[in-house]
Amino acid sequence: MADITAAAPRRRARRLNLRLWLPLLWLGAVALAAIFAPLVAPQDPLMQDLMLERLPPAFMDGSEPGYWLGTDSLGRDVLSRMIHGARIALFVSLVAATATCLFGAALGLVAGYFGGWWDRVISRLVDIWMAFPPVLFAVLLVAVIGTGLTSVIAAIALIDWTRFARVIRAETMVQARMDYVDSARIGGARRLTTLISEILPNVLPSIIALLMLEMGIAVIVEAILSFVNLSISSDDPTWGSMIAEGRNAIHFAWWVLLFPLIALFLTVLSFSTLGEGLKQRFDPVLQ
Amino acid sequence: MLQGDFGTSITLRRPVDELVLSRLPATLELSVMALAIAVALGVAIAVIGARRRGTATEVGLDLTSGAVLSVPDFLWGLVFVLLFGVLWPVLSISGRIDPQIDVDFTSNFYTFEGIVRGRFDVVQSTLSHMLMPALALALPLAAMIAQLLKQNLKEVLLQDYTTLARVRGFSETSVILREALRNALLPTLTLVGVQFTFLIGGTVIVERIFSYEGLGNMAIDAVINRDLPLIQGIVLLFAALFIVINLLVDLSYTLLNPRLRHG
Amino acid sequence: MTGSHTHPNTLDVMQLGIALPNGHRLLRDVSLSLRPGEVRALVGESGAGKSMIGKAVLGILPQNLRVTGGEILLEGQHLGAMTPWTRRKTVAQSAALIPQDPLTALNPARRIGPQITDPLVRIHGWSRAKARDTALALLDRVHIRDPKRVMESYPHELSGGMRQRVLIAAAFAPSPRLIVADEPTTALDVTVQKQILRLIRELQQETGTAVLFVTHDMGVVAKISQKVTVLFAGKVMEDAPTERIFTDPAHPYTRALIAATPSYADLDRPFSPVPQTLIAELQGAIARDDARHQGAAR
Amino acid sequence: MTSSLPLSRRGFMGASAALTALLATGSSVLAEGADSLTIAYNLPVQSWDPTTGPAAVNPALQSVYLAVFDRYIAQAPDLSFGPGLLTDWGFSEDKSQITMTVREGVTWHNGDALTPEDIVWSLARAGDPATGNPMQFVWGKIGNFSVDGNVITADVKEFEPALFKWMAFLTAFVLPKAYYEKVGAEGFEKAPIGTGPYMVDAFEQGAYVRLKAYPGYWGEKPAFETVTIKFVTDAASRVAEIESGNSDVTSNIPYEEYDRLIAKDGLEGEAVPITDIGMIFLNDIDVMLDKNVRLAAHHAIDKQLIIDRLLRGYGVPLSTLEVPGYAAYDESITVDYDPEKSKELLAASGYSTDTPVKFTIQTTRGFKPKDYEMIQAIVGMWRKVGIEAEIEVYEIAKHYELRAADTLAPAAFYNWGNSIGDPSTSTGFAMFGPSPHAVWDSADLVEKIGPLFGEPDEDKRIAGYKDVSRYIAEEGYVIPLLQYVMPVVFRSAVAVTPYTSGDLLPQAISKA
Repeated sequence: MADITAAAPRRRARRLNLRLWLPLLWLGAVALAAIFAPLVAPQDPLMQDLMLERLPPAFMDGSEPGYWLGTDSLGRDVLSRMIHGARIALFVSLVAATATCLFGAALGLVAGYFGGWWDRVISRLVDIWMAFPPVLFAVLLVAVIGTGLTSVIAAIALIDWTRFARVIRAETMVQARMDYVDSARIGGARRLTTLISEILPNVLPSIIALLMLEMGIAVIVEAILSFVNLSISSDDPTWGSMIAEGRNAIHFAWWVLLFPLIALFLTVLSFSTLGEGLKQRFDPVLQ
Repeated sequence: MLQGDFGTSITLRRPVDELVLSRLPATLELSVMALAIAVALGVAIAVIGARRRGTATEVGLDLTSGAVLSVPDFLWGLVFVLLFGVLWPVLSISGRIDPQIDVDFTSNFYTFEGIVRGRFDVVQSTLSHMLMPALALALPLAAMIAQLLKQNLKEVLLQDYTTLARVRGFSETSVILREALRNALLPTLTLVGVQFTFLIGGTVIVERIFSYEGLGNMAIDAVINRDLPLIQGIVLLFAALFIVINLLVDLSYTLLNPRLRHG
Repeated sequence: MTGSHTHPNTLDVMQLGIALPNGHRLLRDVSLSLRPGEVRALVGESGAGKSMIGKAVLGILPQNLRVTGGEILLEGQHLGAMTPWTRRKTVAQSAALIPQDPLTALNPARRIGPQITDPLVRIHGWSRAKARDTALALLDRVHIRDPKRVMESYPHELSGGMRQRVLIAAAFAPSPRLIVADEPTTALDVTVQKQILRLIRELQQETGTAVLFVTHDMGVVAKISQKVTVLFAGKVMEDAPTERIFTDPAHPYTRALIAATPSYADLDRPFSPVPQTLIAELQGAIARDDARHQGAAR
Repeated sequence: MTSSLPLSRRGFMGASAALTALLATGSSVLAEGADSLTIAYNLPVQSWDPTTGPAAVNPALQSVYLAVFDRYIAQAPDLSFGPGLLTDWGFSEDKSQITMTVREGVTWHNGDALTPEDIVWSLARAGDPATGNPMQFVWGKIGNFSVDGNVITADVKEFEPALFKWMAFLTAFVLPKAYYEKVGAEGFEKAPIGTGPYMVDAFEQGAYVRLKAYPGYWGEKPAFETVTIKFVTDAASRVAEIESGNSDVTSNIPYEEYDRLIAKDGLEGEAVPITDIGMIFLNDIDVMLDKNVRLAAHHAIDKQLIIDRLLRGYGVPLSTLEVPGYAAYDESITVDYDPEKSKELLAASGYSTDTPVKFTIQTTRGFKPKDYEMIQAIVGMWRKVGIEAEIEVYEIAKHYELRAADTLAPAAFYNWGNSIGDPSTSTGFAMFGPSPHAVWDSADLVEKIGPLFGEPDEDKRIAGYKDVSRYIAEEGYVIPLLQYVMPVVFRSAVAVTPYTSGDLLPQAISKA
């Protein structure tokens, strides 16, 4: 019977690779664009030239060289703005997701490992807090601390930590019962070091998987907020604000709306596929 | 504020509690319709995915729901306005009901009260106005339900009682619908509960695009106009709403799960 | 074996072969048949492919397995030649399954009653009343106290033994001509096992239903079956009436199998597991046979 | 959801197909009702009291108020004045008193008759600081009214030459005394009544207001029996409304869309310059105190390019707050586009493109066509000369609030409506420190403009305003940009009379 199990995973592994490499490829490109934005962007994203407004993309006639994806109603190059937009999208997703992860995972670990009073308080907090959607919280947060990236990041972190806490708490509980933890504890290790050295490495894979999903959500929330111009000051290009501006020019400059839309879609899709892929690989249940 | 006096809105010059409660029914109706669409769509896709498991259809459905998941609800709103509003103008684009219709209802629940009073012109108008925003809200949730429910279905379909049902002559589809679905729905229910509150959060933006006068739309105006008393009222109402929804989900979980119900 | 008498055999399995997608063969040209009302035991160590035969007959083979050859006749009808729809209906009309693990064979979210009556009404076209009465009578026949309450309750409210009784009642309800019992007692504790075995034998004799009894326990074979088919690694080693198997086993594997079974009657009789040498020898024979078979097939 | 789910797949598919069919039939028939009209309007009515609160001074809402209420004096499409609820009015010889004759036979929407008491009560209420009328400083200039039959006389506490022009402008509405005192402010908000051509039939806050023609209207009966004004704040949705036939009339949409829509058959358009001026208020705080920065900012803006490129050519560039056709317009005052001069001025104050001067500019978004894009273009032009401006978006109501509290950013985009064409209500109010509408409060302007308010000699007054305009241009106290053209799109079955005041009056829309 042994050889039955060997055959199946090899086939599945190849398919999984595809679902892993494509997103990594796209996210890599976005990351490079974000990091080297000033070098990579063909034009200055803010420079306006009303003489060159609403140029079609290169593959259509009437286009100008150097403006690959055309220009918007103020003559700004769409491609350069998307590249700089990537910078903000990645910045928000990295910072927000990491903050959420640290905050949530820490609480999750503590609740899972120490249990008792800690667990009850944190779980109760998770239940209540779980219910508040980040978009709405961000909109209301803006009323309090004003527009700007801080409110976007704060909103995501203050809401979505529950997702991490819940998963990590469950995983920690499972790990904590494993005998290797007891043996470490018997060996006189203090509780905290046991937590860090023993449990964390095992819980790390699913933290990373969740981190990916969280980044996708952060990008979406930022796009929504800048669409309703509650995100950063509305002159620096973000995908959301480009989509909002493009919307009014949909009938005669559709590319202003379409290309950032595709960039946003592919980025979020990559994050979620990567997250799902990793989750499946590390999730004990689906093994 | 503690004695229930929420003050008056600066911009709209009317008591906040009256304003907020008058707008709540619109958002609730929209969210309930979106939830209904999401569940119907999600379950249908999951059942088809399970029925055709292992075939290209299943892979196709997986890819589409993955793609649908990564498009935020407000972008769906934009797409629908173009599709059904302009190119093929069949649905109403803005507002909640056709102003021509005389609606002197006691509550603001136009659709529900319309059904109760048999006023089908009202119901038809509100549904026609709500369909696009509701669909925009429902698609991401439907994709989530489809993915999770199909996963649960496939696991349940390995159980002995489904095999027994096949021996007894039931077709694969009726095995899925009659035996597997209810067992797979339970774990999916908790996801729906949490996501439903996220869906209501989504109304903030979708109502804005469709100029649908619900709570979300008013929240954005309140925020942009720094109308603090109104914002306060909205936050409290949303918070109360989410706690109630969580309660309902927990309640329905015990109700639907025979093991818990019968102790 | 396949005489064409006026009333044909309940079940005829001829040179049945089953393999994995990568070609590894699980069943090799298995043939057996059941006369109406006959109880045949299918015995072998776990992994010999014995429950595969039952599943093949009932059409519930796991999706990734392939039938590589052979025929299955249910009351003279070729199942292979039928469309999946007609095959399912035919099997449902004339056969039934008693599953191994009662804990997972009942739908936890539905009451017991409908799980018995639904198939009778929806597939066999019975009236609701007739289905309900039959179910109640059968529950009573399988010694379940207060059948009405059991009909209303959920599976988690019953013990393992009671659930197996419910499943037996459900199997006999549509008065099938053939019942496949797939190790029905293995998941139960010893005391309950004997009661269940006696119950199946009584119901079998009363209804004259043919039973294909899959087990790895020679003790069970002795108590319940009239004929035995001994299986090793998907190949039939020996096929004979039960008394002869115990008194004069022809095949060395059968002898080893009997020796490896603790006998309830004579508890102090020493028993020794099947010797490894014998297993290796048999596997060698099968491998040679496969090679020749593959050579011939190409 | 859990008991046996009998819904077979076929049943489910059938149900959803029927549902969509049911919905589909509904909408196309809506807007064609014979004598009903649907207008997609860009701003929701926030309050039904046209005399108090921020909404009262919002030019865009005047059209809705003019449908339901009447002003003391009416204004024709070409800005000329005519009898409203007053049939005759005038100053006494020595300008110490005013007399007003009240129109007879006018009834409120609830049937009560209009009485001189209503006029007196409305004027007194408007003059009383407690009611919060933003124009209280005008109405406070007249007092102790006396009624004789239908003639009202009142004392002039302080001479206001444009008083009667004011009676045809913001907050100059007459409210029903008896009814208002009976139902109170909140009652009036819920069920407002006026003497105008239309009654409020149904009002859904933030969504729509449905107006019904008032049978007992004193003036000419309007063409449409019911008019529905839908509040659609989103410009793209307004375009979709008219294009899909859900609405018959809409306005304030992007000019590109205006060109595209009127090219379609079945849709017509009007684009007439109106008394709406796009301008940038400068606030006398931090960097704006430096004259070089102000003038540099003004010279750096290529107004004609903005009009051609952003507004498809629909617009008139301006150098002062007066518009061609206004009494005090002087075409000789010009502030031309000269980026080099801007750089020199900035250099004089130590700024350059590398070390730019920094300040925030506030603007609305989607309230006026391309308002936000214009500011983005201007910020772009400023960046080229060495000015780094950060854009902050706010709603128009927020602008009023900040302006009243004098907490606007150093620069704030605004469109100034001045439908009575008098310099006092444009340059005067916009630049006179004490006025709640002004942002720049420097003393020199107060001395120059103050006396003009009370100047009895009309020619001297107009000449005075022309000098002030020149002085403001030289000091760069404000950056006028352009005169708007209001695009109105409507179905061919309808005819719209455009008002230079920028009002879109339901009663001014007839069948083609």
